[in-house]
Amino acid sequence: MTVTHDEESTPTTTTEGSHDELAPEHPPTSTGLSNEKLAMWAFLGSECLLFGALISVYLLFRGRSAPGTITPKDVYDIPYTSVSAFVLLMSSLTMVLALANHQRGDFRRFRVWILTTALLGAAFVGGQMYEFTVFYEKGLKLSTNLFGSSFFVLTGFHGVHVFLGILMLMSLFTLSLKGRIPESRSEVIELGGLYWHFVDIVWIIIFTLVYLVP
Amino acid sequence: MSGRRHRLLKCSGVVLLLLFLVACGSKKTPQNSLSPAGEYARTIDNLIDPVFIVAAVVFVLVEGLALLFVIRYRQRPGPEPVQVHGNTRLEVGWTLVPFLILVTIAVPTIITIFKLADEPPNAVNVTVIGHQWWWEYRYDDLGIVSANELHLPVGRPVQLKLQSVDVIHSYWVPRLNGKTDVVPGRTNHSKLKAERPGTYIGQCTEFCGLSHANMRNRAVAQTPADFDAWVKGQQQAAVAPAANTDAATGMTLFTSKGCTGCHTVQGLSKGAVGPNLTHLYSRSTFAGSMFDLNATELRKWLHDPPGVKPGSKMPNLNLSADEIQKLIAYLETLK
Amino acid sequence: MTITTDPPRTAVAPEDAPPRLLRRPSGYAHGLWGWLTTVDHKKIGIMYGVTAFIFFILGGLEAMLLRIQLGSPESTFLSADTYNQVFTMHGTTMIFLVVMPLSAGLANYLIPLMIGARDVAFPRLNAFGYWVFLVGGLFMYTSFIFGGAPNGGWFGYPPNTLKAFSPGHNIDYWVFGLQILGIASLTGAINLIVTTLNMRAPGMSLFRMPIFVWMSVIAQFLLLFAIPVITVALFLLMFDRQFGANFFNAQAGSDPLLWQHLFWLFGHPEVYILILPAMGVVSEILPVFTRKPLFGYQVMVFSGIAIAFMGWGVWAHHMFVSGIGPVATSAFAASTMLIAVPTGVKIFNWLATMWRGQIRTKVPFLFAVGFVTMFTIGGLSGVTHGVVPADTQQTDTYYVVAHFHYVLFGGSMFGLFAGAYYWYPKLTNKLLNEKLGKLHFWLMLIGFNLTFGPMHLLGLWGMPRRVYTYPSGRGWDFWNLMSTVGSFLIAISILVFIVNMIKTRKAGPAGDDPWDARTLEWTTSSPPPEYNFAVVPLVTARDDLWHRKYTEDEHGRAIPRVTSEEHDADKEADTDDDRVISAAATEGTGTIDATVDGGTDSAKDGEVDEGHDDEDRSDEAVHPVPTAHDLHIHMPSPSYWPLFTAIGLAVVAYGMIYRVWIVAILGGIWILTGIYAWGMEPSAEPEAEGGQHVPVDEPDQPADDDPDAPGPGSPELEPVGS
Amino acid sequence: MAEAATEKASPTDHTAEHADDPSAPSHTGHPSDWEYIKVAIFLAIVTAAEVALYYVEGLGARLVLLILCVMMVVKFAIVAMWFMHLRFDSKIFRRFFITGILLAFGVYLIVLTTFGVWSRPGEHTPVSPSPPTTTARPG
Ligand code: HEA
Ligand code: HEA
Ligand code: HEC
Ligand code: CUA
Ligand SMILES: [Cu+2]
Repeated sequence: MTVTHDEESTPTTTTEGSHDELAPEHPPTSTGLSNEKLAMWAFLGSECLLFGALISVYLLFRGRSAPGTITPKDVYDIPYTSVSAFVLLMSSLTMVLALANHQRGDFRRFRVWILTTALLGAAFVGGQMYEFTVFYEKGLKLSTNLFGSSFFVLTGFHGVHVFLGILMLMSLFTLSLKGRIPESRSEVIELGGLYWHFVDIVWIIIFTLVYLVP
Repeated sequence: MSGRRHRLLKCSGVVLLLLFLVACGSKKTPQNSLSPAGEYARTIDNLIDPVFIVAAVVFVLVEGLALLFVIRYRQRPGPEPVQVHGNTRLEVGWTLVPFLILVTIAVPTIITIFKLADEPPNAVNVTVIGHQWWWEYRYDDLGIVSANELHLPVGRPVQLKLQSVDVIHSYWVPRLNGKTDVVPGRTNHSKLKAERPGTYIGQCTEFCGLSHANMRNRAVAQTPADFDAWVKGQQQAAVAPAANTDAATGMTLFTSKGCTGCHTVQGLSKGAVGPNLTHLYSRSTFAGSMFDLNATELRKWLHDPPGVKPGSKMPNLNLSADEIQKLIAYLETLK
Repeated sequence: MTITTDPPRTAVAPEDAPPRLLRRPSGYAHGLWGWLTTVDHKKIGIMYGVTAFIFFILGGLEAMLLRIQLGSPESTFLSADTYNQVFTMHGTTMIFLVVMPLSAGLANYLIPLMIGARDVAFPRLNAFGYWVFLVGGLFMYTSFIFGGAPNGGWFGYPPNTLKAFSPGHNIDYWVFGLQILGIASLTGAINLIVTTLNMRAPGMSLFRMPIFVWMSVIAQFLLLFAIPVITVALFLLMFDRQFGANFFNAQAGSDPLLWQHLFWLFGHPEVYILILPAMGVVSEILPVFTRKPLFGYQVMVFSGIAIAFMGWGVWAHHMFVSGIGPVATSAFAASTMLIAVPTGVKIFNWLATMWRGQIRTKVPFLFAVGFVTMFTIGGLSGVTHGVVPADTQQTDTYYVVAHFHYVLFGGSMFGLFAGAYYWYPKLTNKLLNEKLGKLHFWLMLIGFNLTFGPMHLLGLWGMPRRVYTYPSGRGWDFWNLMSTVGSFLIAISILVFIVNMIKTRKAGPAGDDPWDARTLEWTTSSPPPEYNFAVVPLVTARDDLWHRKYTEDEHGRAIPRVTSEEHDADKEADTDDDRVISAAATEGTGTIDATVDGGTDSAKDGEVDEGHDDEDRSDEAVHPVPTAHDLHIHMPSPSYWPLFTAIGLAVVAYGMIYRVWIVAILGGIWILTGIYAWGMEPSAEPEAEGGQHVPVDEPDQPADDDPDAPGPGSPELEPVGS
Repeated sequence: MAEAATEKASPTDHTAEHADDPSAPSHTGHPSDWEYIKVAIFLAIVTAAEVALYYVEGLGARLVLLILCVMMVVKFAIVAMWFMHLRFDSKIFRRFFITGILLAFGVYLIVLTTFGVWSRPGEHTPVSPSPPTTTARPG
């Protein structure tokens, strides 16, 4: 619950202005925060419990697979995954650069960066698909053992999130091409960015806990 | 104030009486968890009663006040009420008091939890295996395999290893101890102890499919002597019936009809899908203690098991009345 | 929220407007389409309520089947399989399709009215939430037609619910149905949270919000964090059933307890999700009918928050006998008992609210007191559950069934019925008949206790739950019969309620404030206009309406503010329209500056308050109610897309269940189409297209300098948002 | 009684919840691109270190685990605070997110503990139900 402190509250003197002046920086809401951004953060908070559960399931099943079946050691290719992890990490940088450029009205750079972000994301998903097929050929299926089930479901869920993120970035890109996201609406970009960074954060955890932990 | 205390006492008295009623009459209520017949159940019972009394007091207090206020302060001539917005002292009070009450409940609770958790010395070890929808018992160190009716010597604890071959069940003999789930993939533990000889009934309490309601069990407490006798009996192999009797034909049918594929009759077959029948007639009930063990019930059973016990994993083998007759004759020899 | 008098903004330039697949209903559509496309939180709230009540009848009829079967030993009224389907659907229906949506409906209808808003933060997302709920519910019930309803119990423990033991599609319907309902709850939660935080009228600080708003929004926070947990659990089960994964397969080395942890990690917060709104309702009603403020408002708020937090630390009390070990059980026993403390505080504060009141024993009050008394019983049995050794005897017996019916029916349902009687006049401008109401109450109270009281005994006497039959000679026969009789009394009482609603259609107008109530929803007309308030209220106190009507004398007794006849005039609701409207207009223009600045604070200083106080205190008396158009209030336009998109979910689910992947994929495309079209259509059509005005701060509204900017409903947000 | 005063007090009380101070709007005070890049470089280095650690022999499993987790948390925090602007943005956002994280961490930690995954990390041997499919043992 968000009960906070008086000193933060708006001085009663500010903004005797008309709406145009105060849009969109401080939406005229009780908190001065935009509904969309609040909603996005609420959603991300909720997502924490989603991925938390999936990761815990994976950890719970570590080493519980029926003896003699495939283990992580048999299939993981750390250098390969490290590269894709790095790619996703950098996509966060390009994303934030895209936003920064949009906020200062440099739409050309914005498009360059957001396209790069989408491409990096696509590279990551592609890499993951390749990884899946390799694992599959090595005999690891969803039904093989606990490792197979928990690994594919966890990373698959994350992959789907990245994929949705890419759709999102692409539509932002096209909208911007049509000149439909002026500087004043850069919050839309920010929201997309928040989601994208969150997906990246999740991968930071997965990469460590799922791939690297001995 | 004193008036209220008076009423309070009276009511809690009433509630105690009710408790007594609840506890009494294990004749009429053979599965009554409040009429313990063994150490562990008694331990639990001794914990429940005071808790119920505390609950009763709170109950009387709250309901009493509610009634009192609704009646006492019904709309009446006179000015609007004083606008009371709260009273910190009171509120702190009725935060702390319940807290303290609960602490006094929690402490004995936790002590009892651990008391009931530790393993009893020189116990009879039994592995209880849950099946849809019957119980299998294995006295591993006695080499006995039985079903549905657990035999135990009076005064001696029985340590139960609980396992399941299919879904989650829950093993319960209310008058001897609380229940424990029987979870596939894990081994849970429980224990029983009976004070007096007798048959104590229970049933599976975790929803386990179609015949969950028909998955019952009994604990037969015997004097040590009787128990030893029972053990001796169970350890014998089955004696083949004399030639060219109905029983003998029944025995051949027992093989030809494939009963052997699922049932163990020691010395004859090693089936493991169904209950071990070697000493079927040493039991008083069958099919998850659903039916009394006698020719008529068996006839109905063999005619169409899933018909009389929904979903039963024993298929209908389309036996003719005559075959059934013979089979029963054979089964009756399995003492 | 404000009135704006400036000319309509420029329309979406046609060329870059996306193609319209359907012509958008214009204005405040009426009739069937009006309902199908509405984004009005009040209409949506009503739809929630009606739908949930119908499901209540269904769930209740299922319950009657259960009771008839159990009325006598060895009964053959229902087959084992039917019985299992019926009790599973009964539980699932009552929890997910009755109490949750009833609470959601009340919250939808009331929160904006109570915080002085004109709509929720995301009107279309709101509509979407309702349609998804409806689709999910209907989807689950179609299983009865397509070969068998879910039969694994309302918490569907695997392995029993795995394909190996439940080969049919029954469980699949349950899995996908709950998954769909989860989406509805999540969108609803986000929407209501944002609404409560962001859409409050000037002066409506958090600690002036009515308790109902508090409790509802706390419940929404619980949903926000609990839904993803069951989502995961259901996904794992789906992967096991559909794609042969091993999450709950003991043979593969898994542990079935995983499901129990995940389910109850959701399940226990869930039960507080079910009770907190009802607690809020009771906290609203008791003060009105005792004519005293709620005793210890702050404490009520914080105890609500405390319950919500503790609710996350007790889930394993549903697993006391599943073998999690003495240490864990002890810890959870302690946390479980602790929860009684904040709940107790609420009970005692309610009692203290009644203390020395001038109690009007009207029907809403009766049901509220019914809540307090019955819930206490359920709570106490809950505490006895917390005593682990005792619970090893009680769990999975009828004692548990008694416990949760006392909290769910005696608690949630009594509370919600109280709310129904209390707010009915606000929804319909008609008062429900008191005599029939009292009959309903007493029948239900007696029937309820006769039905569920004996279950305590039955449980302690060893009767397990979820048994389709029981042998006689266990001492259970008599009390089971009594319980069955009781359930019929309940059914009759519900019939009385239905009759009451039918009879009431001819009743005269109730007026805007029939109970002489305390909160903002009673300041507007009954039923409220689509825009809720002609003038966004300027809140100066908790229980603002009460303080407009009453003040306290030196002894702290309430005394009317306005002269008595003026007061009556208000209640009879007849004042000169023009005067009020013009007043409203001026007021409105006045309020703009006050409200649109980032914080709502500037409006909150003494003299604005005075000025406001004497001015149109009677704006609730405006009849006939002017339309939004008359007052130049922009409201969001109706939309087909929420309904359209929601239907897609069912398509996907059917495709998945019957493994017709193409259908599933088409469903996915269907959904994406809906979301895209939804995103491309502005939340509010500019007037030019016959649409409506949008309040300047209506969240979905494109910023002034860029009419084309996608709203929050734009494709890049929706996949996330829902 | 105490509350009687506060309840009808002048509107400027009880405005506590207006957490966000619009005078510090979310878009101002953001780092420059260069700072972002520096952050990214740091993140890259940490990642590299993580991977390197994976190949290091000799350290105890627990120690490696510890270091890895620390680095993970650091990366997590940095992305959240800089790229997601939590550092500069409203408290409310932070609260939403942190509530989610702590709640998830707390409850799932307890779940894993009740399963005893810490006892023998890695090689947990599931109890195989001694299914009586193995023929019943005769005496
Ligand atoms: C509205 C929903 C609701 C609510 C509010 C509660 C409230 C509580 N529940 Fe209940 N519960 C359910 C719904 C609910 N429950 C359901 C549906 C199930 C069964 C699920 C299934 O198996 O199908 C269940 C099952 C359930 C169990 C598992 C039983 C079992 O399966 O073995 C337990 C165990 O501890 C429990 C405990 C509690 C406790 C301690 C509270 C506490 O919150 C109650 C607190 C309230 C009071 C205690 C009364 C008022 C307090 C005072 C007057 C102060 C003084 C009191 C004292 C000093 C004791 N509940
Ligand atoms: C809010 C939740 C809620 C509510 C209100 C109810 C209401 C009722 N429940 Fe409910 N019940 C549950 C939640 C609820 N239940 C849950 C969660 C379970 C566990 C399921 C499981 O184990 O998985 C359960 C299980 C359960 C069982 C145990 C089944 C078993 O374990 O084998 C029983 C048995 O008696 C029962 C009975 C009843 C009865 C008689 C009512 C009555 O109060 C119902 C009264 C209502 C009506 C009767 C309305 C119908 C109206 C009419 C009939 C009027 C006529 C109208 C027309 C004909 C148009 N319920
Ligand atoms: C496909 C396996 C199968 C076959 C073949 C089979 N049974 Fe069974 N039998 C079972 C199972 C499983 C049960 C337990 C059913 C229950 O209690 O729900 C059972 C139970 C019984 C019981 C009750 C035992 C007890 O103590 O509960 C008897 C008696 C019995 N079977 C006799 C027979 C006879 C005689 C035949 C052959 C004509 C036979 N069975 C063939 C599987 C089988
Ligand atoms: Cu076995 Cu229920
Ligand atoms: Cu619970």
